[in-house]
Amino acid sequence: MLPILSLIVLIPLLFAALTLFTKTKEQARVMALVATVAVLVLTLYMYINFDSTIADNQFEEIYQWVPSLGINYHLGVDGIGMPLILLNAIVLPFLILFTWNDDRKAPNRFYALILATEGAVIGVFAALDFFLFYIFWELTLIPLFFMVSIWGGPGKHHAAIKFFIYTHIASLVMLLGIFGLYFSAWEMTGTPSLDIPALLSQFQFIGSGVMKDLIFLALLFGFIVKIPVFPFHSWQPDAYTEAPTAGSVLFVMLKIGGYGIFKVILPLLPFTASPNLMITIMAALGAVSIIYGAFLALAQSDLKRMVAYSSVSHMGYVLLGAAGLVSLSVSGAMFQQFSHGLIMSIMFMACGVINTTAGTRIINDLGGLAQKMPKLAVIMVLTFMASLGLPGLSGFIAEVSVLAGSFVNLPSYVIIALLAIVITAAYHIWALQRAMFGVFNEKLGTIVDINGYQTLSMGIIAILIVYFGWNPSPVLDMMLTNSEQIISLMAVMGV
Amino acid sequence: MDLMLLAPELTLAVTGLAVLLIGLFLPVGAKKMLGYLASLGILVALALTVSSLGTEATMFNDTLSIDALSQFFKIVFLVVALLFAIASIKYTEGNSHTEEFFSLGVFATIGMMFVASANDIMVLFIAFELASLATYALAGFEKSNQKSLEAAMKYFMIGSLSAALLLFGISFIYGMTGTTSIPAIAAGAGNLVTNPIGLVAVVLLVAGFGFKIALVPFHMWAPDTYQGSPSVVSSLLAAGSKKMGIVAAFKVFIVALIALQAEWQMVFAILAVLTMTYGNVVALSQTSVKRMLAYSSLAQAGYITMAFVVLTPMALGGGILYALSHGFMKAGAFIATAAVVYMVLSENRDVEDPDHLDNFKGLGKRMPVTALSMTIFVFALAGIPLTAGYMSKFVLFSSTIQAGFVWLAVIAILNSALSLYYYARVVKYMYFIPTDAGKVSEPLPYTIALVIAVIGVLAIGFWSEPFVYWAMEAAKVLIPGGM
Amino acid sequence: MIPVELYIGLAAIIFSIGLYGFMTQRSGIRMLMCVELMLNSANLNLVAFSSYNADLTGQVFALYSIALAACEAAIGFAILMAIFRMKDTINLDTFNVLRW
Amino acid sequence: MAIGDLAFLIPLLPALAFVLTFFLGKKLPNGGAIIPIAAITISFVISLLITMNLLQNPEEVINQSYSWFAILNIGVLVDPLAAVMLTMVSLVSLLIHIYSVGYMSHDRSQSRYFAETALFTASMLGLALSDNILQLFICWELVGVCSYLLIGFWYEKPSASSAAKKAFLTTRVGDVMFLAGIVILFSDLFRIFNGTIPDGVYILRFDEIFTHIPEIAAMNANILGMEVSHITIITLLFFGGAIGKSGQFPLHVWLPDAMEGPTTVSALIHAATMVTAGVYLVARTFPMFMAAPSSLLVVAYLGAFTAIFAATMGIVMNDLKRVLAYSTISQLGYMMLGLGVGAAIGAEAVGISIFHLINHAFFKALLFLCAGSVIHAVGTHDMRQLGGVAKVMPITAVTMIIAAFSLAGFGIPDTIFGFSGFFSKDPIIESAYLFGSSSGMWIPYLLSITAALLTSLYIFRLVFMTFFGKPRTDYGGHESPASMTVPLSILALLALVAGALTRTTFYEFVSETFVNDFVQMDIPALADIGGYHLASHAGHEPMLILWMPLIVAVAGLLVSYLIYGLKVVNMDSLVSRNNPVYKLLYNRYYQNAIYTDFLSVKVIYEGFAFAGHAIDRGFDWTVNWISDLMIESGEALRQFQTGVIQTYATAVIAGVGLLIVLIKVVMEVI
Amino acid sequence: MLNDEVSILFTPMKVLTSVYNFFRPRIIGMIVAFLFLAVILVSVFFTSWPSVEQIPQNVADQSNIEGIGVLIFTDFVVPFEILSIVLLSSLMGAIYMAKGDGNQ
Repeated sequence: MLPILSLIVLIPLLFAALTLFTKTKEQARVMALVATVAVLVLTLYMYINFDSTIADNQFEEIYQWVPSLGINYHLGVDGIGMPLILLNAIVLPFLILFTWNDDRKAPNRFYALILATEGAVIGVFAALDFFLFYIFWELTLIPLFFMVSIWGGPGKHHAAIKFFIYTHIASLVMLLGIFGLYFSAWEMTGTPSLDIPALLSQFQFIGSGVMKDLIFLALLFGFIVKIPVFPFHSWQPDAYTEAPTAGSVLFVMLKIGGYGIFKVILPLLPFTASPNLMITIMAALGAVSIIYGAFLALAQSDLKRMVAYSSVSHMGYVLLGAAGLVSLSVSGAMFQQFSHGLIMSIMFMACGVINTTAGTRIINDLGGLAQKMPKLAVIMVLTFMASLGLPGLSGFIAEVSVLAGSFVNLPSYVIIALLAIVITAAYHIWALQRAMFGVFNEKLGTIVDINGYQTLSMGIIAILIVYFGWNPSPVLDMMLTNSEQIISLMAVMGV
Repeated sequence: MDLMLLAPELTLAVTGLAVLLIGLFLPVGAKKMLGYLASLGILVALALTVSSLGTEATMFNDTLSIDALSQFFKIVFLVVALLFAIASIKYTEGNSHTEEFFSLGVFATIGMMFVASANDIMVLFIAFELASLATYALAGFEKSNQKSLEAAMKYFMIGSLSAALLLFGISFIYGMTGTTSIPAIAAGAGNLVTNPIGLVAVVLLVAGFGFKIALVPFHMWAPDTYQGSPSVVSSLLAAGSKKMGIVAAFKVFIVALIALQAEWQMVFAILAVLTMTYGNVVALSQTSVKRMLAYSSLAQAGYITMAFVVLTPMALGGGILYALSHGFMKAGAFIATAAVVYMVLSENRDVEDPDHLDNFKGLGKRMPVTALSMTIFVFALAGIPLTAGYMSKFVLFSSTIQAGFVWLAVIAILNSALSLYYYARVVKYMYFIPTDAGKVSEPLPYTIALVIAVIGVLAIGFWSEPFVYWAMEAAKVLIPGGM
Repeated sequence: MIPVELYIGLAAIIFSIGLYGFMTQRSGIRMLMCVELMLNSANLNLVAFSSYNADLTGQVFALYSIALAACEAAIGFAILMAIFRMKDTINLDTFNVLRW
Repeated sequence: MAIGDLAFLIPLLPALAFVLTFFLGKKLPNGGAIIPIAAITISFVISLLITMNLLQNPEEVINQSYSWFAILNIGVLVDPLAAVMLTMVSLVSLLIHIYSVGYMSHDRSQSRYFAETALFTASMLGLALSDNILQLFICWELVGVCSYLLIGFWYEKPSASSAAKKAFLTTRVGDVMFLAGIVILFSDLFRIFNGTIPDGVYILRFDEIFTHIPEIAAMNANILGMEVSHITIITLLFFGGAIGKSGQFPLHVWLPDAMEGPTTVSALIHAATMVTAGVYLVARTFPMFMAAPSSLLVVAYLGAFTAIFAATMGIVMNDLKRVLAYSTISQLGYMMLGLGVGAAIGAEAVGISIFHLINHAFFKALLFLCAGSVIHAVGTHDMRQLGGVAKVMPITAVTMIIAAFSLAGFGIPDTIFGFSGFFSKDPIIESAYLFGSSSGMWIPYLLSITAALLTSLYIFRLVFMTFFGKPRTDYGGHESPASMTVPLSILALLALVAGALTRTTFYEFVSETFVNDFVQMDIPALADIGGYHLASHAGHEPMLILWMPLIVAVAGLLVSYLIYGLKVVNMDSLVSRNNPVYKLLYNRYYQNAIYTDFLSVKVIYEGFAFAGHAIDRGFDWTVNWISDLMIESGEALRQFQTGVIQTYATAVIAGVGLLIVLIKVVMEVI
Repeated sequence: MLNDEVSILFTPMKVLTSVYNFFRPRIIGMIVAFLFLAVILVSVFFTSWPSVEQIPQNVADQSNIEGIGVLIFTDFVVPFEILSIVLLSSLMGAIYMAKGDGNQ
């Protein structure tokens, strides 16, 4: 059997190293494209062979690594990770294409960092050993840190350091939680193990309720900072805004926080000492993020910053849906991650294009771009509609599943989230109207439409948004399988 | 008694003498070979030590014991010495005192190795002093440079004071137990527990070793000395001599004075927290890279000290592993700095602060290998996964949690996060702040040393099992019971 | 028989004098002398204990430490000479280029 | 293969046409108009055939459901209600498309226009044949976004793009309410099924919803101390959606502004594809409304109020299209009223309301297309600059006048003589009377009859000002081409005779909506749950009541003829900014100031958003403060490192001494 | 630094300052040394030191040189050997440091 997951994880990392040694832009981008396409092909192959009717981990690979600490090289993927791997595998080749004709300094490093991020992010989704999980988790930081620091906007240094340290602190707190889990299980079983499935199943047997809650909260904190949700989001607008376009897209691909929620937090949730409190925390943070992010997005004058805040708002759905504890809401939250990844990548690409052509991202300084950039306008309108949750586009499936599902258990939080929908529509439409429509602002100078590569990459992702808006089943089915399994756990505990 | 077990030390002694003697007859231009000779000797000693891994023996009426712990630390010292020696080949180029430099370095290493294998406080103390005395002169090697001289002076003065405190403390131990043999002290330590002098002795010893480990408030020489000394010497001090303090403290406290556990655990708890926090916080605002590394070295020492507080085999294993990792990381970082300093000075001899952060601007372009290695080292120091620093922190911090010292682990973790700021800043200067200066050729010896250190850092990070295993074995020597 | 405490007490006083000197003297040579004072007070301890424990180890130790003290002094004076050559003074508190 | 199996093609063909036109339209003549026209023609034919079939066997409704995802489905439901809707939408839309070929011939982005209108039609058709509430919502939203795109079709005009924004956001407020209703409905049904839904049961399909109405009605929620039934909440939220979409008070503000798009788009929006969606939604979920206490009353009151509220503004507008826009709002109010009086007449309400919807579609499309024809020819839509257009454009004038009579509701009671509008509006007013007499609530009736007077007044004001008298400015006009006048004539024919010919069949047909092999609703039983007392509906009204609508319509005609035709009254004194009533009306009750300037800009944007922004700065500041604090304390702490060796020694020795004391103390304490 | 003219005006101040500067380090040193001494002395006098009943007196040979010598070359030969290296290296270090900058 082909070690397909290892290949998917290691190919980008290997090619990242190779890309570093290329001399020209042409070589670097071809290298990156080859690697990402290889990952895409392998992922599709894996996807075809993936059994979406079972909730178990598939394509498992396990080798001993550090046996004296119970560390294994254990990879595997289930219905939670698979869609996210797919998301990365799909978007990355188009991201490379999107940047095909860009001129920037040190293209070899640029593409190497993109590939390294891809490998690390997919690694997080594939890791079934906490040690490995944490390694990939932290590994995502470094290329993004460089990405922001080297090619970022004017405030790049501040943003990069802030992002780096803020999320690093969260990761470390998460690590503390992992340690707690690790040792509690070690004490009970007598053998050290960092295996994720094993540890998750042993959590319930921990004797001390305080210990359980501490472990749970530490893990939760680590994840929600990465998502990010209110009030731990403040690294995110800076990082998203200052990052170069590709960096922002990579940030969007970084769905590891939400993944952790589904993969780790939810299986633990019913066994904590006070599950209802935990649910309340998650739901409240989710709901507040939704409306808070929406209001803040409304207040932004910078297009990219607005998109960044909208991301806070959208990711609130992930937490809210997870806390909803109905299979529809949980799978909706998972789908929100997937759909958000697609939508936001085009949003950021569009912001990038506008910034390079018009030289500004301040919404009020733009205007009438649609006349000069009809192709971009079409794609942007579609994406903005998807982002504001228009039916027929993938965002709606996620939102309606989360809202409908969560209302069963969390009516008041859902009402808060519903209030935000109008605001969400408002800032999207407002930005569209100011930036794209109306009279063309002559101060912007000559404006050219997006080139062929950009049209291709944005267009195909846009088509995927429409496709998944009408036919979510290819990825939603496996999410449903897994969320039903999670929910059945809850039912056992009567949560 | 198998004298072969002393072969590494003997090899080093012969090497040191050979370097000294041969150097007398060589013209300045040919003294370069001394460095190679010293490196070769250290390499042979390293090979001998590695080949004797796993043997256990005591020698010379139990004054020396060869066991997993001593072997492990000998390897640490030899590795650091090797890096030091290789890197110094370039540093001492054209210097007429090359032979003194290398033989002092080699002798200092012998001292450290004897500390590692000492089973008697007298041996330990004298070996300790050997390592100190040899390095005093090394620290002031650039004797026409005020900074180097000042570094040596401070190092020497505080070193003598600490030696006096140490000796004073040892005298009390001796007075209460009537022996200097470590196992015998452990057997007769009952007296110390019941009498107040026990605490005094403990604190005096902590002060004595704490000087080497650079624990707050016994650390104050360290930043000055690390900054002022030649960078290669700083690497030996920070990476080697600091570990010597740790292994000495392991032996004296955990083996000999385990009866006084309550007292020194508390002392170390206080000092660990103080040290890591002070080190990290002050490092934030440093502009001299060497000084920054010195403060970071303080912080790292604080982490390792946690092993004394937690005192489980796993924690000690973690501390021991950390010592090895830190050896690679810190030696590597100082050597990278040394390479930069060398480069800066070869461009302009009169630069006031050759290790200033500004000189790291655009290093990614100017000295790619050095910059990349430095990046790996600082990230390893910060505890980024797949590096030695992470693996060690993983074992050490997780064992802290395991033993229930959650507060300590939280402080350590927050510190670790804080440290990322100043480490990342170095990376920022190297890669993100452009400079118009062109690419320079990187001196080969530095590069070799850096590559070795990088390999070490990554090997511990990736292929951790043997290292973890040996660290755990070494820890079992300290606490035979096991977990 | 003189109680051992008196020896130790004496040693402690000598040691403290050494400490005081070390902390307050500006001249490097005086500081070195203070170090010697301290080392020797420790030696006094060792010898006293050696006698009272009827064990020669302490005296051996004291011998060795005297040798060490000599070595230390040698290095110390060498460093001070280098300092004097550079600054024409051995007042060590003027040596604070390295700080903060 | 039965024609019913092709039902899914009805929305799908125009959707396909959208894709084709969007990508290929530029390369085809007339912007590829032929594609959507062909597609809609086929849709129309299929709808018509299905309707014919259904007329034969009203019980055999067409229902095909396919699992979509999770426990949701996608499906087709063609029952009488849907069938008439489909036929009307496809027909009107087809005519408008044909008309547009001429109307849009000079626009360079006509391919985009035809693509978007095709999608618009497709969404509306999809909405009409949805078999579940979620799919209905999806199409509902698509309708919304198409209207957004079409209103902002000339996006380079700031007024157009801001009108589009306003339309989208205002309806979005309603949509959110609708969505909230769906969410609550879903969770109620989910609880009724206890979380385990059997295979093949799609809980948001209408039959499932209707089956569980009693259980939902039994659920109560405590809102501000009042026990409110879930069904009331859900239906009111649905109605909230309908308010937004159908331009009812208070969310009607977007509709007059929506005139910024091409006139054909206005016609589509006002007649066929958008605003009727709200009425259709209430009609579709009518059994739920029946079971919901007080929901229908809200519908009735709000409908009646909107009818008169909009009519008052219609009187003072000088813009040709704006008058028509207010007229639409007013007529939609009638339709809502028609549904609301279901509280008195039961399921028949659906029939009369939908009948008005259909007829309104015909004459309103006609009105707009005529207006478009005028605008196309003369290039202005300010009535004050027109006059005497009838001479230049006879066909347009005649058709427009037919439409005006239809709107005003001219016809003779108890005979088949009358315009379409008469046969549909009259029953609503009569039912309102019945409602008043059975429940004692007369306000809806009074409002509706007053509104009828105003309707006649403003529409004939428009006719007189535009088509008669002398030209007030120098416009050059000509009759429109055949592609435009032919649809006008067809619509005029429909406005003239459709009502009279179909009314009895129509009522019977539509009344089968809730009793067939898809759902079997017992409306009176539901009315019991809702607490309504149904009265029997037959012509027991007094003669005066039957004739009243005609009387007020004629009165309106006469008044406007006097004022605008004969000019016996000089309106200049009344029409001035000093007249407070005129000012109020002309400023549209200051709704713009309240909604746009105050609510959205002041409260939401400057209030909440910037408050949030300030809070966020606070978080950011905290994070930065912590890092600054660290660096500053580093700066402070490093001062200990004085560089003087004596200090260092002192630190060491003091450290030793203090540590001993400290540990001693701690040990003693412990 | 105050210049001369101005400093005359502040002579008392200057005296005070110099007095302070003279005493300040000494006072701190004094306090610290006394603290240290007190701690040690208290500990020493509260400790019951082990001691043999009678210090053995070798009547024949008052000197213990022989015993020490034996110890040095048996039990403590290792420190002795290390000490040789210490001497060598400190010699080297001292010579190096003390030598002038002849050839640097």
